[in-house]
Amino acid sequence: MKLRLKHKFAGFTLDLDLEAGSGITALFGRSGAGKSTIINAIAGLLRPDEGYLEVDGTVLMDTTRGLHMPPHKRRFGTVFQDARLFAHLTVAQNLDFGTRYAPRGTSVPRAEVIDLLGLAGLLDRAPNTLSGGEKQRTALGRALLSAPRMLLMDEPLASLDSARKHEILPYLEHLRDGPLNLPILYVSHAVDEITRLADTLIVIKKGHIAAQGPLRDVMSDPAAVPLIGVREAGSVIEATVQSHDADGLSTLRLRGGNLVLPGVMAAVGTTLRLRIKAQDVMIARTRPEGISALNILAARIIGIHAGAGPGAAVTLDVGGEQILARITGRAVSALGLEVGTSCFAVLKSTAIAQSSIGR
Amino acid sequence: MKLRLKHKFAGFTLDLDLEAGSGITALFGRSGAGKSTIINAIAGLLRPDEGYLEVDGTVLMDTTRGLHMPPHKRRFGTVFQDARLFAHLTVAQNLDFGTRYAPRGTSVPRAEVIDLLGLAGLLDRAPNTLSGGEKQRTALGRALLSAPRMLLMDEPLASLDSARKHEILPYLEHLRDGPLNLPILYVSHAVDEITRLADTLIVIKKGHIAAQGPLRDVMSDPAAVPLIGVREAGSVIEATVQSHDADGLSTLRLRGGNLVLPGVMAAVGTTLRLRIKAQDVMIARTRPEGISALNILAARIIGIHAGAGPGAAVTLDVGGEQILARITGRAVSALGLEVGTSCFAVLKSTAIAQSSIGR
Amino acid sequence: QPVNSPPVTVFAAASLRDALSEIATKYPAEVTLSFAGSGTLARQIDAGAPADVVILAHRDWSAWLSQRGLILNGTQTEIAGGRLVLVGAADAPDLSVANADTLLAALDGGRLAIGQRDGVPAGAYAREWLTDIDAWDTLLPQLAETDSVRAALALVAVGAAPLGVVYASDAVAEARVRVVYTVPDESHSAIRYPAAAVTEAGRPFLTLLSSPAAAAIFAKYGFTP
Amino acid sequence: MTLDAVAWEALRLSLWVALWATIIAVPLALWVAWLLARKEFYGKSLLNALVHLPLVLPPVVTGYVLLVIFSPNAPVGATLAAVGLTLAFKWTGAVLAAIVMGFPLMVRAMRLAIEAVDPRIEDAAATLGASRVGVFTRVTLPLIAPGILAGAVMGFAKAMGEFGATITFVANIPGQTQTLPIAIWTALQIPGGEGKAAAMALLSCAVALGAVFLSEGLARRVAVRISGAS
Amino acid sequence: MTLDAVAWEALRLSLWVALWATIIAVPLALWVAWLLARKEFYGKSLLNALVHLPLVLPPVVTGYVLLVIFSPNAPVGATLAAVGLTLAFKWTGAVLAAIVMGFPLMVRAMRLAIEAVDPRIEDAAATLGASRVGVFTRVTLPLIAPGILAGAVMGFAKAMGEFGATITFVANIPGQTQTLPIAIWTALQIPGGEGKAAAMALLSCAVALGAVFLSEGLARRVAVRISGAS
Ligand SMILES: Nc1ncnc2c1ncn2[C@@H]1O[C@H](COP(=O)(O)OP(=O)(O)OP(=O)(O)O)[C@@H](O)[C@H]1O
Ligand SMILES: Nc1ncnc2c1ncn2[C@@H]1O[C@H](COP(=O)(O)OP(=O)(O)OP(=O)(O)O)[C@@H](O)[C@H]1O
Ligand code: MOO
Ligand SMILES: [Mg+2]
Ligand SMILES: [Mg+2]
Repeated sequence: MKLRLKHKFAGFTLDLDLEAGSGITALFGRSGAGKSTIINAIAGLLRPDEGYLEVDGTVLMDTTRGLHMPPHKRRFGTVFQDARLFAHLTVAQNLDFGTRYAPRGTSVPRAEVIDLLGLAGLLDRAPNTLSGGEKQRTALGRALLSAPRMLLMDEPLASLDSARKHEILPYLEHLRDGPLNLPILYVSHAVDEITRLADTLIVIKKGHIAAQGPLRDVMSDPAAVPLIGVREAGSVIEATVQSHDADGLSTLRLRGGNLVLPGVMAAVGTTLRLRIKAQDVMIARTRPEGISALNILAARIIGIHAGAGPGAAVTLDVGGEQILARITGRAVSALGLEVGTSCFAVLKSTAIAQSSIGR
Repeated sequence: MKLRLKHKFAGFTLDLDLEAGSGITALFGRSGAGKSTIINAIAGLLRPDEGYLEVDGTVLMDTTRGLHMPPHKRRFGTVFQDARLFAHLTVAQNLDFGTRYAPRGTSVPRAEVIDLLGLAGLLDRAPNTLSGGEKQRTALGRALLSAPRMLLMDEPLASLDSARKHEILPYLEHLRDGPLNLPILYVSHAVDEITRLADTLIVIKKGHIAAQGPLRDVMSDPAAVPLIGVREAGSVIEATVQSHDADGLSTLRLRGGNLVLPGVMAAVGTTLRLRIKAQDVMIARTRPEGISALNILAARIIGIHAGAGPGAAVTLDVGGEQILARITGRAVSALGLEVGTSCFAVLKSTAIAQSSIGR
Repeated sequence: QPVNSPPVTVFAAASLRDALSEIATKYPAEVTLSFAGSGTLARQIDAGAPADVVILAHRDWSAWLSQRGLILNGTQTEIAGGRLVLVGAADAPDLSVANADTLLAALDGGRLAIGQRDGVPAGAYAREWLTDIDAWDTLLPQLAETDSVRAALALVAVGAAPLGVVYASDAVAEARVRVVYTVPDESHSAIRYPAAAVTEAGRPFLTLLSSPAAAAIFAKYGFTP
Repeated sequence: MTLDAVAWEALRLSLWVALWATIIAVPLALWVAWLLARKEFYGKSLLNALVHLPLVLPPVVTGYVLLVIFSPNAPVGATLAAVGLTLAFKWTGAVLAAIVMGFPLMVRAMRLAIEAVDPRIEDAAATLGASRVGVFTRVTLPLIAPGILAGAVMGFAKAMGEFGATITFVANIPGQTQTLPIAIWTALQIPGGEGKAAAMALLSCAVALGAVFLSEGLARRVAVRISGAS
Repeated sequence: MTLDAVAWEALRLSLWVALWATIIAVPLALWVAWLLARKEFYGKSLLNALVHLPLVLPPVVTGYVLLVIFSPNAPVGATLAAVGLTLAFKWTGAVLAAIVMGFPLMVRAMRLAIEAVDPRIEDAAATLGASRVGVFTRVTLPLIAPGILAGAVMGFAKAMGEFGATITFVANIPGQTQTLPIAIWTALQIPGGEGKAAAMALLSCAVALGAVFLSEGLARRVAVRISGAS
């Protein structure tokens, strides 16, 4: 997908040029940054002052040529920030609204979606009687069942509890990776959702692009830390499932060693993506003994990036993978850390959230 | 506040009895648990089948006596899950809507609220042109400026970025603690918001109360871990600011020792509430040396609670404070931990989120 | 000329408008004219309308009024009369003889426009005439009845109906129609405009209406004495 | 106070005319209402004003204008007659008069309903694959159903009551154009006809009230579905 | 085609009557519309039907009914006359006739607008401290302003055009009750009066169109504020 947009509202200007591969692209940015406006332009609901959109080599919009493919032809199933359910239809009818427009052959298993979203008991209900989260789930189901060519999701999980979120996220991954191979554009404030899902990360700031690129590159760029939020920054690494152990833990192999994590739901041999928050990584000069952390990896410091505050972002090389650690400046001096220092990265087994493990 | 409610919707029954002190009471529960219904009943917008509500000794609702004080007399400023702005008014007019009903003398500083919520540039705008987060902020401001007797907030920060959230949360604390002494009922899925703010925590499950009590009690109850979510569980402890150091770190004293944290915005001598997530605590048999974690506290194990999965919740006594640690079962046996074992709790300085520090 | 001439309000049948307006100028005091259909006028008088004089287009309604004692006894008088004519389009030929056959032929499948047979006076007269010449039953399916004689005239004028039965006074001013046959007076009850005073104040105007000056004006607008 | 054959015949005709007028006018009015509510075009204000005209003009004038336009001698009337559609002196003309007179009422009701639909809901339907027609029939139309119903009832009621334009345009031909209002008026033109007129007026009321009740019932069902039993 | 003093006088009177009818009927219609849209009460269907009656009955019948009720000879009319309010054969009666005839149109428009307001927005206002009256005047009323405007325009237009009920109830007295439609009808009663009638009809149209344009302009300003410039 290639998108070029220029649009002016009184007091706000959107001007950007973005490129997203297949898979899941995350749009990240503060409130009012322009995320929903971008979604609307891509869906075909907003005619920008200037714009160009190309998907899979087909040009869908090109204001210079007056080209504007109408939304229904684009079939970019959209989950809006507000649910926008059809008030005159039941939940079931809302869910089925788009199915008749789905191209022959492509079908999303209805029962599975209903089950996943916990909508089974609500099928006959009027949207007006639903709770906030129920509305959002119905809207999500409706978009999924329309078998869209691409999914545009504007904070689709914002009003869901984390348990439900963690049921839905793997399903989105499945849509991306499964037979549907569905590209997804995903707006979220929640960094753990993004890092779990996204292949490409685009950070929007006041209508412009502040950073964009493959998730791993953007996330492990110390310069991006302030954009993403100090507490959410971290690195994304790849690991292969090596074994599932009797005590419920799984062992994963990464380039620099092994990681032991609470049971990972993936077959042995699968390669997973792990997000390791910088603040979950400790650095030790000597290998700590008698500590509950099961993951201690030999590392070498390849960068120290002192921030504005009392913290420092330390980039570690762990057998070729980069891992970001956020520690205090006081610890940096106390331990005498500098570029080139050999050390150990200490990670708690439980510190790597299930939600940040993506396939 | 004393509330007793019974209400039936087709397929959903609310039946609960709850009590909340002054300060901030959090309602926590999965989507569809009944949180918004409770808020509506308290605000006076829903007449329950059976109900009794008493605030500060005044009975506002008692269905047995046919008593139902109308919403405008209750003046429980409500921030709804959907913003519900007045479409015919500008943002400024929306903000000022309730001011004329505010009792003489009570006033919330308008400029301060506008600034806090980042609404200064939007005052002349029509609500329809606002972004999702801007709408929510306006709704929040509107409720604050009506100088309510109590604030009811239904996921007020769900569509805000975390930077904005971290600006607003201290303000809510200020409302609670400052001259207004405003009681707040706060619905949220975000455990870090809740633990930061709440004095009382009420967990709702399918229309019933699953747990209720002072935040610290509910949070450090290992039995509540599955209700709150494994990854969010943790303990809440009190600590006093002892010094602010030159390198930007602050030292806090707690009963079992000192904690070093990135700069805390509170005067020396202030007592703060810290939330320590169970998964951020490591346990070591011997005091680790040469490690970046600055906080190593002597502890004694007073409980080990093996969960269903590979994890275990270990309750530590740190100089009289209870701290919950979540480690793997493998580590428990590797380290030979059992009740009574002396050990060390290891906490990273950066692991205690600013957002989980409350006054 | 009446010595004592108070201002009067006259409720009158609509077809008299131009004639009455001119006569009113001869009255030394103010005259307020209110025009409507005869039935409406009669009911308004019954309801206490502020009329001093009432002039109707049909005897039935004036009888209805006097029966109810709504008009001053002995003031009833017929101030003018009219003639019934058959009109056709401007280029229509004269009809020398009028009977069921000639009328049907002239209509050529079209309709005969008349005022509503019971309610509109002109329609009632037309019905009497057609009954008299034994054409009523034959023509019944081909009638177009209207709410006023003016509407009947309009139907002929715009060509919706080939023929219509109207007053001679109506035909005078409409250029798009011509009189193709004049109905003999004796074939229907006399066309009279009954007038009466409703209040004492109405008497002087009633006197004016019966004057020769008024008669001349009525004649000018196509009415008969 | 008895109802004779004339009255029943007039009632039958009135119902027939009102039914047809409603059936024909609803889609037309809907289209115009949609244009006025959603589109910007040259002459929009004029169209809007035109729609309101029959409200402002005395009905007799409207009837006269119709007569002039649709008389068999006039170009429009002649053309229609050539394709077999005669309006003059036919119940079809009564239908036309009822449509014209009821149009402003219908358009207004529908337009208000359309303006109350949030276009963002329609946008959502489009992203799910619904074409413009699909969005209209599956989303807009059901959402404005109460407004359409309201407009239809207004149109039906007006058609049941229309007098001035009808009698001027198509005269008073029993069985063809003598609708109930015309029959009532006729009865009132005869001294002593009040009883008969009253009986027919009551009949007219009864029918209209039936229609109003029916429509309210329908509207309630639609509304319950939309707003939910709260 | 010239306009004489009679025409201007009729126009003045029509404007006067329509203005008063609109001013009086708007709050009444709003109240009835609100009752019908928001309240459940015994006799609601009846009220609803009653409001529709003037639409269904031939205007002459409505006028006749008014005459029977408000004539100086009838109890109601006599009582009103005693307190100094005479309706029959006065411009005040023309106002009443215009109100009655326009009522169904006004109520419908306003009712549709009220039904489109989301009660949850009103709830929000109540939690901010606004009493029922406060909620109505500060939230409901501005939100339904376009509907009120639409209703007012319909009522005004109808009042400008009302003929049958008016001439029956208050007769055709120049300067008192001869409104523009009645003057037009009177002109049409005499052969050759078409020109004068047409001139007056155009005048009537011009005024009505002016009102429609004005109201559209107002409505647009209100609507822009509500839906935002998107
Ligand atoms: N019609 C409009 N007129 C003026 N400004 C507008 C309009 N629509 C959007 N904006 C402004 O454009 C900016 C971007 O809006 P957008 O909805 O894209 O934000 P967002 O990134 O989705 O924010 P959020 O996370 O709060 O939903 C906002 O500041 C908004 O106020
Ligand atoms: N009018 C109604 N009719 C039937 N069921 C209803 C009605 N209103 C609410 N419910 C049901 O009651 C339950 C509680 O709703 P409520 O809105 O209180 O949930 P909630 O806890 O606020 O959820 P969320 O976090 O998703 O907003 C839901 O299952 C909802 O579907
Ligand atoms: O416009 Mo009328 O006066 O109801 O036929
Ligand atoms: Mg947005
Ligand atoms: Mg809720």
